[in-house]
Amino acid sequence: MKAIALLCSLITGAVLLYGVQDFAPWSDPASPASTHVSSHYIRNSVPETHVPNIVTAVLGDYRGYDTMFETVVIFCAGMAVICVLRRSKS
Amino acid sequence: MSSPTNLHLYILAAPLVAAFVLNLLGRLSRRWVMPLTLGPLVFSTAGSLMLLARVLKEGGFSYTVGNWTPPYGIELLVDPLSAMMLVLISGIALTATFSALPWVEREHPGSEHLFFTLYLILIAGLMGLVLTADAFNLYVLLEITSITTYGLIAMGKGRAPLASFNYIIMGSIGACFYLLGIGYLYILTGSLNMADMAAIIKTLPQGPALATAFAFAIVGLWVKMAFFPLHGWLPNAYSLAPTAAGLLFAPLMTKVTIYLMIRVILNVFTPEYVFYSHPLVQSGVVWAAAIAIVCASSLALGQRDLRRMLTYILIAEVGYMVGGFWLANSQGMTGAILHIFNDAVMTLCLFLAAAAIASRTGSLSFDNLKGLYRTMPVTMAAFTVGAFSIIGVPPTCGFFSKWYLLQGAVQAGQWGFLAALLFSSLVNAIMFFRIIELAYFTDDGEAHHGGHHHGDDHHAPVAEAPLPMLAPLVVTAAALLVIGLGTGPIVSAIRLTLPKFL
Amino acid sequence: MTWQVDLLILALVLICAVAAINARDLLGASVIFGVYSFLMCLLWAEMGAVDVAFTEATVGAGISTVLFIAAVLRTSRRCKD
Amino acid sequence: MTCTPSILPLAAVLISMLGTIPIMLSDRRPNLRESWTLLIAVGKFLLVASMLPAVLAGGGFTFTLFEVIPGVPIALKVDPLGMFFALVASFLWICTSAYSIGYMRTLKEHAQTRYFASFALAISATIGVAFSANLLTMYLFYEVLSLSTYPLVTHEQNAEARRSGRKYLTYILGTSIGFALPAVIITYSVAGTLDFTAGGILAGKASPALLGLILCLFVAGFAKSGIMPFHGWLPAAMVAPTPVSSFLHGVAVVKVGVFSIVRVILDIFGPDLLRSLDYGTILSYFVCITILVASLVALTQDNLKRRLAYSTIGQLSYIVLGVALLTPSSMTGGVLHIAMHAFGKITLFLCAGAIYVASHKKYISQMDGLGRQMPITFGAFFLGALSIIGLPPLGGFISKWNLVIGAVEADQIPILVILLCSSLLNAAYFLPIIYRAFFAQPAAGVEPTIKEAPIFCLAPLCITALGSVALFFYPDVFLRLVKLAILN
Amino acid sequence: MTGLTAEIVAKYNYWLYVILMMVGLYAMIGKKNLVKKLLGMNIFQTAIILLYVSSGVKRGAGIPIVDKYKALAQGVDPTLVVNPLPHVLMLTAIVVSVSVTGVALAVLLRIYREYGTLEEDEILEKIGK
Amino acid sequence: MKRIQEKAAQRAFGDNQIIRVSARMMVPFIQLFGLYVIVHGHYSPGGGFQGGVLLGASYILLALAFDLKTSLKTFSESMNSILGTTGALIFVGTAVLCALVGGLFLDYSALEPLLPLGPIEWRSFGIFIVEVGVGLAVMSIMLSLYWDLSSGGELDEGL
Repeated sequence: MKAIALLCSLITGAVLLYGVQDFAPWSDPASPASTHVSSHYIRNSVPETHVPNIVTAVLGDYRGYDTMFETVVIFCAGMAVICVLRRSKS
Repeated sequence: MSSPTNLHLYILAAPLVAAFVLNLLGRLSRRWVMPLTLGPLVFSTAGSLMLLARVLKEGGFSYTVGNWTPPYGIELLVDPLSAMMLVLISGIALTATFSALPWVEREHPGSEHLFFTLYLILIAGLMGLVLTADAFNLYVLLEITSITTYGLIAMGKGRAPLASFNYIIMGSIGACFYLLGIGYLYILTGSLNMADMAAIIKTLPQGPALATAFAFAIVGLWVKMAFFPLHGWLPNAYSLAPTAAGLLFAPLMTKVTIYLMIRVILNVFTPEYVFYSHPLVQSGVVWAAAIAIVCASSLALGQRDLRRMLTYILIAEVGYMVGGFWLANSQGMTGAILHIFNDAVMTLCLFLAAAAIASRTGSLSFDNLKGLYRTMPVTMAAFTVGAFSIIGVPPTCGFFSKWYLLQGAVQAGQWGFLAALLFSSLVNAIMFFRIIELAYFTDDGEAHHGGHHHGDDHHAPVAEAPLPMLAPLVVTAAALLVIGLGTGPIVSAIRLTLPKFL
Repeated sequence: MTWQVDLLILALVLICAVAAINARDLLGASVIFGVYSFLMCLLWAEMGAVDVAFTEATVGAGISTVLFIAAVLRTSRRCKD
Repeated sequence: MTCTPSILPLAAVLISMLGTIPIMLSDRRPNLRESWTLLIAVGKFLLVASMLPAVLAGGGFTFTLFEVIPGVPIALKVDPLGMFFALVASFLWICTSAYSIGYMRTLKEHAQTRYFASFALAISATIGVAFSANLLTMYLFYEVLSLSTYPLVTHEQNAEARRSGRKYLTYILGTSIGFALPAVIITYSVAGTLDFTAGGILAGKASPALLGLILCLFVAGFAKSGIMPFHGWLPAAMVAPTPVSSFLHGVAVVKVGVFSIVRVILDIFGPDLLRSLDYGTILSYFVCITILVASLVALTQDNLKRRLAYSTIGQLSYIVLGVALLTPSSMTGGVLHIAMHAFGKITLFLCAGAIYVASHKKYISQMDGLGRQMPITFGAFFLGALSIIGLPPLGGFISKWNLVIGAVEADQIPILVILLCSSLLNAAYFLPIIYRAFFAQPAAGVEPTIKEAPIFCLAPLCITALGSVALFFYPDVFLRLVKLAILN
Repeated sequence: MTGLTAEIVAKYNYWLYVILMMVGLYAMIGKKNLVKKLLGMNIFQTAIILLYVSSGVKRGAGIPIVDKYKALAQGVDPTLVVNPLPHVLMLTAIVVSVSVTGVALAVLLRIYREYGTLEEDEILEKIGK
Repeated sequence: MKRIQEKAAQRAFGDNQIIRVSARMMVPFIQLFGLYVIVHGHYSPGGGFQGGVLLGASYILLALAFDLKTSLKTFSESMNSILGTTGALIFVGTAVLCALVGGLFLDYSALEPLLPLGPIEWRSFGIFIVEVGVGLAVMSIMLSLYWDLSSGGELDEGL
């Protein structure tokens, strides 16, 4: 088992590193991740939502649908724990 | 493109809101459980049928949540395929719920409302998965369905918690892999919207990062759908889960994940990249699917318990769909998508039948199935229809999807996959006829040993499953035939969403 | 922040991760995991992800660790590997 | 041929399928149930016969249900070939139904409702195969037939019946899924359609090698035709009650297999294509092996039903042989043999059943002198045997005569020799039975109390035996149908 | 060699994340103790968070909280603020991770209640007999 | 070393006057900070989620310092569950409400007809409402997670 686990993680790591070589260097302001959508958020979130904390603006509004389901995830977890652990009252 | 409507989100929100309300009111009285479970599902089913009619008439549309233009906001895509999936999910959930209600009452007295809270959220999560056109949103919804599933499975008895734990570990690995894949894509493209990503990917050179992203996203989904070598968690999890929960998981979970794989391939990575620039990978996956089908079918053959056998068949069917889709031609893809629908309905039929049998015999091991035809004729008849569908006997719907898959295999020249499909049909025939033989042609017990001539006047008392379990079963069995004969319109709707160049 | 501190945190993160999964005592492992989360949170704060750092501090180092400890105390601290 | 859309073919197919419902519902009332069975049988025959004049006049009927796959609807079409087969099958069903009633009641069989319902379903599927307008529809009914006959084979519910049922399914389902389905799919991929078209749809669409592969898959896939090496199910299926053996394994099931092959040869490949590739000759030599081997094996069987089964295997190959030779006479002979053999063989099986009902004897070696106690039964047996051997004045002569002429036309003298040898072998395995029954001394201990079987059993077998005779003198209708089918 | 070193230095965050990921994955698959598996899972998830957060870093940029009035008046220069999108995503991911952990721990308690141990091999032994 | 352990065992775990007093003193401040984090999420790091966790943590601290029963007295289980559900319902309800009043799902500016604030201010306000919902849900669920895990679902003594 240990050998398999080691092998799995080594392969996964190798593949991931293989992919990394394509990336823009770390902390490059011109990398695609930092330019395409995100600069739109940085430029427009304050004018469009009047929220200075850009993260909150994106979290609550631009990607509010995600956040809604995030709340549902938490709720699910709570319910699941109750379901799993509490014995029925009968 | 028709003008957007909010209907699809009402369809999704109905079970979600009902889940919360049920959690509030259910603790007060058990009376609330049934209306609050069935009500929203009826609403969703009706709504999704309306939506499908509308989409087929006016074409699909894209919906921007929060009125933010994509790729800045989250986009939802309502096209014929997703509308059909909505119909499938809500319809199956509704049908399964009729049978689930008495089961939950029996297995989890006192915590029905908790069970159905999770159950409804799971349904909402599945619907959300079908609609979303945002790669990260997909991850969140995937986790919703997973967490509810973990919880529901762990509610089972005996070894169920252990099965659930294994599923948590495997499921997390799957979800994390998917998230890694999306992370790589995000770093490459800077976007999370599927269509936007696809547009940017087209302009990118095909480097290692893209390949890694693709590999991780797809492998992650494979883990979630239990594609053969990664299937270890599924048989225990689904066969030990509470019966009511199994009724929902088995038909829907793997199928929705396959739908997601199709979405990710068609809408994010594009078939040009996935299939045509890497023919070796493409045929490799088809071969892997063929091996998966053969292995899973063989494993199923070794089971001595009806529900466990069905779970292995489920894994084999995953191989059908993955392989069929990766055949990368119009017929194969049509077959794979058609099989999503057909397999969901036939799995539901078989699991409903298994549940009905279990409600009378208590156990589903083969020894208990002897002579069941005498006591449960309707159940066994429906079971037989479902079995024929899995085997692929015309005119049940299973035949027609297999037809398309086989045809895709012929066109692609994938003889191994063709052979695997035929092999699996034969193995299914052996398995199911073993059961049919037990149920119809073996007398239970010693009374009629030698099996001869107890005349027409002798009848064991008929002891059918209660009506709430029987009615959905009969409806599903009938649906198998109706869907089979209605394959034509379904296929033409599926063809609307396939890429044009196929 | 200077790169020396950066490197120190990185090294500590790695050490904590390895220590957490190798500790023989599960309670110890949980606590080390808390430390690990806290170091991660430092790392993120340094990268400008203040919200993530805040969340990690409350959740990773706080709630997650408490939940782990609660579960370990309810079950057993023993661990064979 | 002009086809008019009509619901008649659908009605002819569905009447017995829907008939299963009243049969099942009248589970507790045998009289009502059996009246239903007879009523449906007669109704079905009348429906089929009502379409006969139009078909003889060169017309036809079609009915399209659903388009399930682009260009391939589930559709029915009545053409001379289908009409020919449907007429034979639906007429013989009436006889068998009546016979079944007598047989089942006398032996007090269990699960009779299941039996009659499966029977009705099977005949439905048989007519469906006859009236199919395309390969998909035919495959559909073919499979329905396989599954609906399974309960009949396993009817006895004992270990042997279950084993035979398993064998039956393995052969039938295994070949149809493993060979016929891929063949259908490859055909569709190659030709883009599956409609039965006179002259075939495959001409010029694929390489000779692929065509050969498709032909092999089809011949192997329709294992109901009993061509060796896929014949093993037929002797095994003889554990079924005798009406089942007689009708299904003398007429419906096996003839469906042969009919499917004939259909494929005539309407999918087309005689011209096969002639140009010379695959017909290869196929005819291949089935010759079955003819000879089956006849030889039949000689060694002591169980009467098993001997009949092997005889059936041999006779079925005559039909395929005739069609595979591809000359007009041989094809006429082959197709006619469907009817001639059906009448002859059903008589033989019904006699075997009547003997079992009356005396509980299964083995030929036990039948010494039995003919004197059951003269009618054995008289009918004699007629049936003569028909199968191919002697005048019985129907079998006409078809065999045509076959022989066809072999000469095709310049295949070896096949001519084989045909003659085989006829001698047929005589060799049938005539001793007759001899034993009438002329051998009864063994000691045979109860002299054995009487003829009940009238319900006896009447049908007389009718079919006389039918064999009548077919010799009045083969007009069938001949015209066959001519129409082949000339198309 | 220098090329590799340069590559490592230029992307050392990514290297670290891969190593952490490997540690986590190894623990998830290879460890027999169920709590260890969960710890591995958490480490795996933090590794992913590290990947995302790293992707959002910009040289010389500030935190994603801006002066509202200044922003309204003059706008914001995107190069001066780190990329907020990965942060948002990772907030969600953290929530998901803690939820999964919670459920997993609950299941763990059930398993302990049933078998009295948290070692996988011992549990399998108990099931076997 | 051994003696210290024995002494520790004699004193029940966590049964310490200093801890109790300081915990009780800290709880209000933590709660205040939690509320601040929720409300001030627009202007500083934090928001519903982090604030909710802090609020939950304050009760967890209480439960750790005393025992579970004591903390359940101050904040009952059903109350907690209702709060959590309400929190989630606030979010989903707001989303559905936006659609019901004629806008798109989660489009806060569509709520304009309810209260004339201006579409952009409504967006800001909508985020706030939603954050409160998140905060409530997270607080209650975190608390419930802790309760259940530390008592094995019995909700009795706890750790």
